[in-house]
Amino acid sequence: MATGSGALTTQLSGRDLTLFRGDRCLFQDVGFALQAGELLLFEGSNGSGKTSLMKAMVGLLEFESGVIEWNGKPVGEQRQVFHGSLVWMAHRVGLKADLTLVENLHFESALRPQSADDLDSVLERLDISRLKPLPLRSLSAGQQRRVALARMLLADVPLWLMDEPFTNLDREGRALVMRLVKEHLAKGGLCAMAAHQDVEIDATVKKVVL
Amino acid sequence: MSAPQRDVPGMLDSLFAVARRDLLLAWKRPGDVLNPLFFFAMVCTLFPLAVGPSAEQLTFSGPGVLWVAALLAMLIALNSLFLSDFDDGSLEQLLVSPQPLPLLAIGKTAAHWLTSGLPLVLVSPIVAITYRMPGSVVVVLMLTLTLGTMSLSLLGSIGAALTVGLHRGTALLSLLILPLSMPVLIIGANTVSLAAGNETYSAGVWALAAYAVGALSLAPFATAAALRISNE
Amino acid sequence: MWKWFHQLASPPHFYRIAPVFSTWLLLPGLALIAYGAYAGLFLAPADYQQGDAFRIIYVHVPAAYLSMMAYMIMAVAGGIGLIWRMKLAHSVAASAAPLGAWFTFLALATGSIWGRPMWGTWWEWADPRMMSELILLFFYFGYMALRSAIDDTAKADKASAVLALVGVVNVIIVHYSVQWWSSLHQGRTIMAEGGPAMDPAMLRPLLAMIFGFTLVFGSLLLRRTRTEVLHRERRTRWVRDLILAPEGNS
Amino acid sequence: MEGVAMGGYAPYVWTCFGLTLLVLIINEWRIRVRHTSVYRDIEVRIKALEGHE
Repeated sequence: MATGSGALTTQLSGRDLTLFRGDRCLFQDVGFALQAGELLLFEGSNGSGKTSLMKAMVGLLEFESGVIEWNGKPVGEQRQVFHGSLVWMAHRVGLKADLTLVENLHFESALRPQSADDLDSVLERLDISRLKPLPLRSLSAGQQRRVALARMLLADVPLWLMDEPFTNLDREGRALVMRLVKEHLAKGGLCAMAAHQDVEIDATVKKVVL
Repeated sequence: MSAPQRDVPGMLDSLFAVARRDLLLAWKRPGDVLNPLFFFAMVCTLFPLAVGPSAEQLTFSGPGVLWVAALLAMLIALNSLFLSDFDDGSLEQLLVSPQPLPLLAIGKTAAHWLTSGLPLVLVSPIVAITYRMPGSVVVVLMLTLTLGTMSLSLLGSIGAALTVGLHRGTALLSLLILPLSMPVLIIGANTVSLAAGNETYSAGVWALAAYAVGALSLAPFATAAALRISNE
Repeated sequence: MWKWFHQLASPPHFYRIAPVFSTWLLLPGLALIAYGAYAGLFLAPADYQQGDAFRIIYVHVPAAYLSMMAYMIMAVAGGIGLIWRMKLAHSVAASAAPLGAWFTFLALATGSIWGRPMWGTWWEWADPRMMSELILLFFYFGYMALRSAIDDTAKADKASAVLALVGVVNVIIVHYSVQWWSSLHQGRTIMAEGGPAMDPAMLRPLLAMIFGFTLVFGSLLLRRTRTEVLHRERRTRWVRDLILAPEGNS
Repeated sequence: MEGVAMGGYAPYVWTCFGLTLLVLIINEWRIRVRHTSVYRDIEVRIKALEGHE
């Protein structure tokens, strides 16, 4: 039970979540509670509704019933606050193929609170700084994923929502994602992730099996 | 988080950022801007070929032809308004951003108007002169087209948002938008006709301006709602 | 009151009582239409200008009236469904559209037939009412096309509700802009303005027709909605029970 | 008979009334047909899935 929702503890919880797609019930009465520094894993086979659950969490889909709470308050009542506290790394990277990496990230900076991290150092960490002048369409799928990771690092938000973050990444890339998530959690961030493979991380992990 | 959370960037900043990004994209793909213009010029060429080149007929039908051609060209340009954002997932990113969606929709629509409506307004005098339109009427034509294409962009953004991601999108978009755009066409074309007949036309211009203001204050909300629905 | 409303809106309950309400609307509606048609055709005096051709008014005006009312119902129901997430409202909106389109078509057809002896042409472009009616028909087509293009019912409901609400604002603007336009081109109208000045012997059948048509429309709408509800709830428990144990427990 | 002739406008007036009747009948008929077909579809599906009869 997540009690004592003091103003300082960041927390995300969901209760009695039920979701339909068309006539089909994807899941029923799912619940979870996530505190600062914890990783939430949604597990399940393909088509079990992991992606849909995450989309509904950020408000892209509507739950049939149930409520998502951010810091003890339903997200429906504080949409802007909630959206200002998260980045959503979707299956599609959501960046413009015609624009360069820098142009893309520069645009993103007008949408969300930005961290103090310097763009160059972030690109350096992700090992994509040499790709700076290229339009995104000339990058490989794995490199585009890394640009999406750069968007996450540049945003100053506590909640990371990642849908299958390991797709298109090699072993090294996967290790990088895990390292970044761990650092984020250590700083008091939260992360919810849908993954169909095992995730090995040295942090508190909560699992929801769909 | 250990450090206090930074503020969300200002709403207007995000509006301008969206507009700037779309203009940049248009700059990198000039074909998307030019195609509707060529279409406009071609439709205007078809009419004299079909109804005959006599000067009398051209001055008489000029305002109507130019307006219908402009309407159709706007319609062609509309299809791409949200399509690429929908396909590459950046629409989703806009939907989950902390910025008010109607404002982002205004930003996108403004960029769309600058790359489709404004070029039409700028090209229209050239076509109008070939239709033997006197200079004073050309000014009225450009004025009405400016106000009218703004309204069409705003109305069109609703239709584009409703049909984005549908398979039969293009034909459906015309079916939805043409009835909506009829008042603009009626007022716009007839105002130019009145001006060509040396009659008072100011009422039409005011009506178009009022329509544009009304569209600007209502359409973004409808567009935002439609985008959320279409992206489900 | 609120509770009663909610109960009415529950699909099984609506499914059960809709036929009852429908019959109670249909019978008086048909009676009014029978009286209105008879009185309009044979009892009302001929118009001093249009002669007996004016009798077309007794079907044209109710059809035109219903074409607009159906649109309003569609938009209001869509709005209710959008704001209060009421599923029944979306079923009503979905059912009102084709009915409205039929009555719009009827208004156009009767208007055009009426125009033939009056104007000497089947279609008079400069008549503002006919133009508005035609654009209304296009609206209906767009609405139904959007609905059928979206596979997911819930999504189709919401998208078409937005369209209907946008359309309502625009239908009004269309009306005024068409009126302005036809005044530029010396538009002619077949219907004289100023209803109350009509001879009571002419007016009474007209009111009976309008009222009767409205009742019949209500009856049709109720039953169409009922079928729509059944279709949408086809996978629910109550529909299963209803179909496996028919007629027995009524 | 004089009333039926409609002072020479009979074709127009009677066509309009006939058309109206037709539209009402078509709508009534379509509603019945659709209800029957929806009902039967559901019946077929449920019986096929649950193995009644």
